[in-house]
Amino acid sequence: MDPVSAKNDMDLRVRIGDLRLPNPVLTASGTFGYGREFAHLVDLHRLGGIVVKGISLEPRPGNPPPRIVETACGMLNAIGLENVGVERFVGEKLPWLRETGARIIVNILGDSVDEYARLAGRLAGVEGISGLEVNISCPNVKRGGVAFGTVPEMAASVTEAVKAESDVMVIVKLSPNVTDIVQMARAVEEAGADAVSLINTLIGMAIDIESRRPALANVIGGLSGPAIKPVALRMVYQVASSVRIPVIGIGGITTADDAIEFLLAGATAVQVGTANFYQPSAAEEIIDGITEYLARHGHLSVREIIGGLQTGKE
Amino acid sequence: MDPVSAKNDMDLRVRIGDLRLPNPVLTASGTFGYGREFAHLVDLHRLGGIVVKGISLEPRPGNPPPRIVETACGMLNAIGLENVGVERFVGEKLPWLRETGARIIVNILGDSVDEYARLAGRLAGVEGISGLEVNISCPNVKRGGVAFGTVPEMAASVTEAVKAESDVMVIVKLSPNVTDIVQMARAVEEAGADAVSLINTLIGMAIDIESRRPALANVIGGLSGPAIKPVALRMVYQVASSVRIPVIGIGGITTADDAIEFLLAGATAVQVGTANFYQPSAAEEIIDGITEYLARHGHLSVREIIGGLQTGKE
Amino acid sequence: MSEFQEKSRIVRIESLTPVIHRLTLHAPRIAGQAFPGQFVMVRVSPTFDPLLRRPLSIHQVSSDGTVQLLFKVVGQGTRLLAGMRTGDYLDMVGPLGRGFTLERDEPFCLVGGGMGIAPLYFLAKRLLQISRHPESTVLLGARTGSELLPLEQEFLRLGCPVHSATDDGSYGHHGFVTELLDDLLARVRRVYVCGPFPMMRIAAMKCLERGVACEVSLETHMACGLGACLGCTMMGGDGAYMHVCKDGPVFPAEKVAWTL
Amino acid sequence: MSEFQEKSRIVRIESLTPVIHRLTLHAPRIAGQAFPGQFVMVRVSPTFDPLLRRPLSIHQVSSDGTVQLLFKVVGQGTRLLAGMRTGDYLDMVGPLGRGFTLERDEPFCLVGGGMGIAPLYFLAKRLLQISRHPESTVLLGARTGSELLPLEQEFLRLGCPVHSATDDGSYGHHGFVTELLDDLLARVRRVYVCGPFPMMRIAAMKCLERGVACEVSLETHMACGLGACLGCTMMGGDGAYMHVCKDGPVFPAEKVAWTL
Ligand SMILES: Cc1cc2nc3c(=O)[nH]c(=O)nc-3n(C[C@H](O)[C@H](O)[C@H](O)COP(=O)(O)OP(=O)(O)OC[C@H]3O[C@@H](n4cnc5c(N)ncnc54)[C@H](O)[C@@H]3O)c2cc1C
Ligand SMILES: Cc1cc2nc3c(=O)[nH]c(=O)nc-3n(C[C@H](O)[C@H](O)[C@H](O)COP(=O)(O)OP(=O)(O)OC[C@H]3O[C@@H](n4cnc5c(N)ncnc54)[C@H](O)[C@@H]3O)c2cc1C
Ligand SMILES: Cc1cc2nc3c(=O)[nH]c(=O)nc-3n(C[C@H](O)[C@H](O)[C@H](O)COP(=O)(O)O)c2cc1C
Ligand SMILES: Cc1cc2nc3c(=O)[nH]c(=O)nc-3n(C[C@H](O)[C@H](O)[C@H](O)COP(=O)(O)O)c2cc1C
Ligand code: FES
Ligand code: FES
Repeated sequence: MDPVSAKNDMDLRVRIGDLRLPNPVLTASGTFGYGREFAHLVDLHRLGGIVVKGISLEPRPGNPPPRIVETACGMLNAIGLENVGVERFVGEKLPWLRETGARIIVNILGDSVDEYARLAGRLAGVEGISGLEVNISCPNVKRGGVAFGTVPEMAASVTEAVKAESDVMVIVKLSPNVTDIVQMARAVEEAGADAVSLINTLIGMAIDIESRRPALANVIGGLSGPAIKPVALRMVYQVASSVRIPVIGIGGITTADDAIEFLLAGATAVQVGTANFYQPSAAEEIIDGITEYLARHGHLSVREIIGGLQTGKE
Repeated sequence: MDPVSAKNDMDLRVRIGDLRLPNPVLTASGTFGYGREFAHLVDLHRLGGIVVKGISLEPRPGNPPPRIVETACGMLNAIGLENVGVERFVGEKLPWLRETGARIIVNILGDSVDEYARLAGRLAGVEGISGLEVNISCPNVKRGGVAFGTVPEMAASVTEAVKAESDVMVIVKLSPNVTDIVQMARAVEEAGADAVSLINTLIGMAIDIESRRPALANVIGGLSGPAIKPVALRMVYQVASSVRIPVIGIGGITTADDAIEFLLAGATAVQVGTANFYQPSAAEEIIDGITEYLARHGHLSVREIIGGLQTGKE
Repeated sequence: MSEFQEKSRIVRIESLTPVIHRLTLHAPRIAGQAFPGQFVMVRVSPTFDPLLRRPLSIHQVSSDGTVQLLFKVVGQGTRLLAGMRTGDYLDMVGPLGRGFTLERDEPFCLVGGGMGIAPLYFLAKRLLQISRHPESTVLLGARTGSELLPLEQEFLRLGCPVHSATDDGSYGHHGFVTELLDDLLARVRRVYVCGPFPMMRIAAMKCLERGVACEVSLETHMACGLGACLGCTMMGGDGAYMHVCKDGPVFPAEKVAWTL
Repeated sequence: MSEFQEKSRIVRIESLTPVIHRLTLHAPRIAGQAFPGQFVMVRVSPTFDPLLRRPLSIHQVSSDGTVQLLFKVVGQGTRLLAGMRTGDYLDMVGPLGRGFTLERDEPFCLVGGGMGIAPLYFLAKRLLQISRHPESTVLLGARTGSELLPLEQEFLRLGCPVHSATDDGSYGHHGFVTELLDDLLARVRRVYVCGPFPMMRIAAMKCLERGVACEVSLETHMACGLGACLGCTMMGGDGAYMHVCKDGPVFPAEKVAWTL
């Protein structure tokens, strides 16, 4: 087969649980709105999938401003999980997005195990939802505000509760702010997660030295962007080497080369986050770039390179 | 007092335990060699202090190359703690450095509590050493390679052992690769540390997608540089709000503005690390810049701004 | 109404002062859709530092497919922009946001302070196409005369009266530009304001008191400019958050929480 | 021997090919101390991306206080360097490392491949000052003729014989530059080699076999160039790590672990 037709015929399909995606490039929650915000700039249907902004049972106003600040090769955000709530999401946001034919994954968040369960229940049976992504970086209000994502047992109980209510594939999204990410991944795998995605943002901070105030009204925020890529890649590699469920890599991915690093490290798919802000064309360029790389290396399918890292320790 | 003389008279002195430093700007371990490497480029005596490359009981050859790789606004290193060993350090490296009049802090590392204790004992009474900095990011070989710096009890026992043998001020250097940095800081404070310094590098990874090999022979390495500053600042703020001993801020500090952020967050001093590589003049520029900032804001002493962050929550 | 990501060639660079520059870019798709008060998000570096795009108002568009940006160097992003050369390409996303309301045959007043003047030139041109009233006036304010003079000349060339004010009194009225507004409020029907927040507050208060319609263009830090990141919130007059990039940047004065 | 951090003004930029450029910088302190085989660490951006300095050999120094760098665009750092303008300032640290051994009145051979030619021009100039032997020869190799011709001209102007080889046969010998070495080994006493590792290995092996002194200049990734980061290690022939920036970059061929 000549290189050109190899490129056109390249098999980019991957499977996450029972969900089949046309390619492994998704957009990350909170960085792509409800899809429509990018409708003029991105061919939504071409994407492997769209993970929508995190949804809670009730609408949330979010944190006071300032909510974002730029850092070296990254940004901090403290949006405070502003969202329209599950009812308006299903009523107002989902129908438009469903029409595009995009594969939609709904990111959910709550303050208690019960809230997660009710969200999953509410979304069960709703047309056009291909999967749930459970954001466990949220504080558990009943356990003194400790994030679900930092205690294996808490993460496991959220996972079980969501799985019990949901009728679609369930991804659990891991927080990187832990000593042992593998332990967290194993806990949610045992609790029934169909896949894990990682990483969410690293907790960071910035100060305005003239006003002597935190740059974010919330004092601390989540660090994202190219700055965190090395940490994300390390965690994806560690987790992919330790669990049997698919791993979705997230963190600072801007180019096809970045995405390929995550695939080689063992990720079955990737999510493009902050890059959507500074390079709206990033996700589509990544799909093209992966195709080109695979063709150049004589592969017929993207699945041939997943986990293909050679450490000399195998 | 007019601004010019205010600048010349500015009181930059800080105290770390019983150690008095002329200013709060030190150079970080592993990024400034044994001092001599920078002798042509930096006035060593002007620095608040120099933390030398981590020293072990025996010389170590370090990891195979490649040992470093550049990342977005940062770098990964897996030097593997290459060092000349304590005897050659005392015999060959220390005498020259001592002559410069620099305040010397010796960074120590070991594979067991006993090794740390023996190092501290060996350095006790040696002329020209102003303090020890205990690198607890090293793996504990007796406990299956888990890093001392990730388990509070292990960190505490290293601290106690070093304190028992040492006759100088002891700083414990914390690893950021933990769920709860405050818990670690409290553990070493209770165990007798005179100060804590943070952060050491975040664990990261990079892959060469053409060779499909890790960019570092060691597979994983430590991420440093401006990329990690937001995480470092957040941890310093959290620790400084929670312990009574002085906190030394480290992580991505390149400019006086960076250093001032850490001071406002509660650090009594800062260490300049990776910046020494790309900007050898950084530490001296920071001393000048802090002086200028203090003068411009009408301060007489740097101590007036330490912990001066206004979060609106005090 | 559409939005584009367009690699735009710089065809002209003018330095009005050492720190105020104007770029003319060939961006036909953005130019073709732009409306006064809208902005673009500009990638200022091919590297990841600085990472985020910078929001800049559309200063002018031309039928030859060019877009002009007028900006002041205040930090690293604008410094990098100022170092660009003719022939370089800038990646811009736009036109973004909701612009000003254009009403036919209404006497209007434009009030611009500092770089807030940028969007007003585009606005003045379009307004003067649909509304020629002798009372319509442009008020320009700046720190000092040199920052103002070249711009004043261009507004004058559009054929409408211009009054200027400078903080240092080096040109025009010595004081705030808003002080020039009082006499005009009886004669105009709509005031368009862009500039520093305190200046816009004063102008808005005056208009609200006198019942004159007033629109202001707000600034906040933005990551996306597309309504996706939810980073650009400001408190609205009704106690709910507004997203400046999507709900604005132009707002009716009464929608803004001025007390903040 | 001293080292400096010197903000150096670019006084000339020459593009030998679309991807090979030569910068002439005013850096009197570095120029005053430089020795053939030494290098500088160059800051390529005022931002933090790319973060690290780039090591570049000193291609030439002049008594007017200028230093020349000859480089090829291979990644983002060198791309940024190639975009610099006359009058811009580059922050350089140097001169760094241990250079070549210069012996009086010895017939020598220089073997340069690709950008490995860069340090050899400085070396040739200094060697020819202390050693004029008719046998002394310069061998230059490159992928293709266009990358080589302008440099060959300059070596010729120094007044020594030059033989060239190209991978594509477009100029000079068609093949590896090291193939030109065999005939010379009987006549020269010392061979200086800089280029890709496999080429240096071949040259080194030939010299070691024939008992001709050989020095090679190694490349590794460097963070500091000062001996501080310990990042630039390579295995030495004796099984111990060497630090290329401080112990080298120039090493006697027998000190290198060629089998790696
Ligand atoms: C809708 C809109 C239109 C604008 N139009 C213009 C214009 O036409 N001409 C002009 O000179 N300026 C304009 N500004 C302000 C301009 O965006 C900032 O001056 C610029 O982003 C500063 O970038 P910097 O890297 O030089 O500064 P830095 O302070 O280094 O920037 C750091 C970060 O803060 C953000 N930031 C800093 N100042 C501002 C600000 N005032 N508003 C928003 N974000 C800021 C930057 O975008 C960046 O993310 C506009 C802002 C907005 C929101
Ligand atoms: C002592 C020494 C002297 C050199 N002299 C010259 C010279 O005169 N002319 C010339 O064109 N090149 C020279 N090189 C190689 C030059 O340093 C690299 O081509 C350059 O660093 C590539 O940077 P980049 O950002 O364009 O590439 P990238 O690949 O984007 O660089 C990424 C990182 O890898 C490092 N790197 C990449 N390639 C090399 C390499 N070959 N050697 C060392 N580090 C590398 C960079 O410094 C940077 O840290 C020399 C290298 C060394 C060690
Ligand atoms: C502005 C912003 C909002 C985000 N909101 C969410 C969210 O609602 N739910 C979630 O799980 N992750 C959220 N994230 C995290 C991202 O999905 C992603 O995990 C993280 O940013 C790291 O990827 P990146 O470096 O590619 O951005 C948000 C990130 C940003 C920058
Ligand atoms: C090349 C390199 C070597 C280092 N070696 C040591 C070491 O021996 N002991 C130690 O405690 N920290 C070591 N560190 C960590 C630094 O001292 C510092 O904590 C870290 O790099 C973060 O600061 P920075 O971002 O300013 O570099 C090393 C860092 C680098 C980059
Ligand atoms: S800037 Fe992103 S939502 Fe407004
Ligand atoms: S480059 Fe840092 S020790 Fe050689």
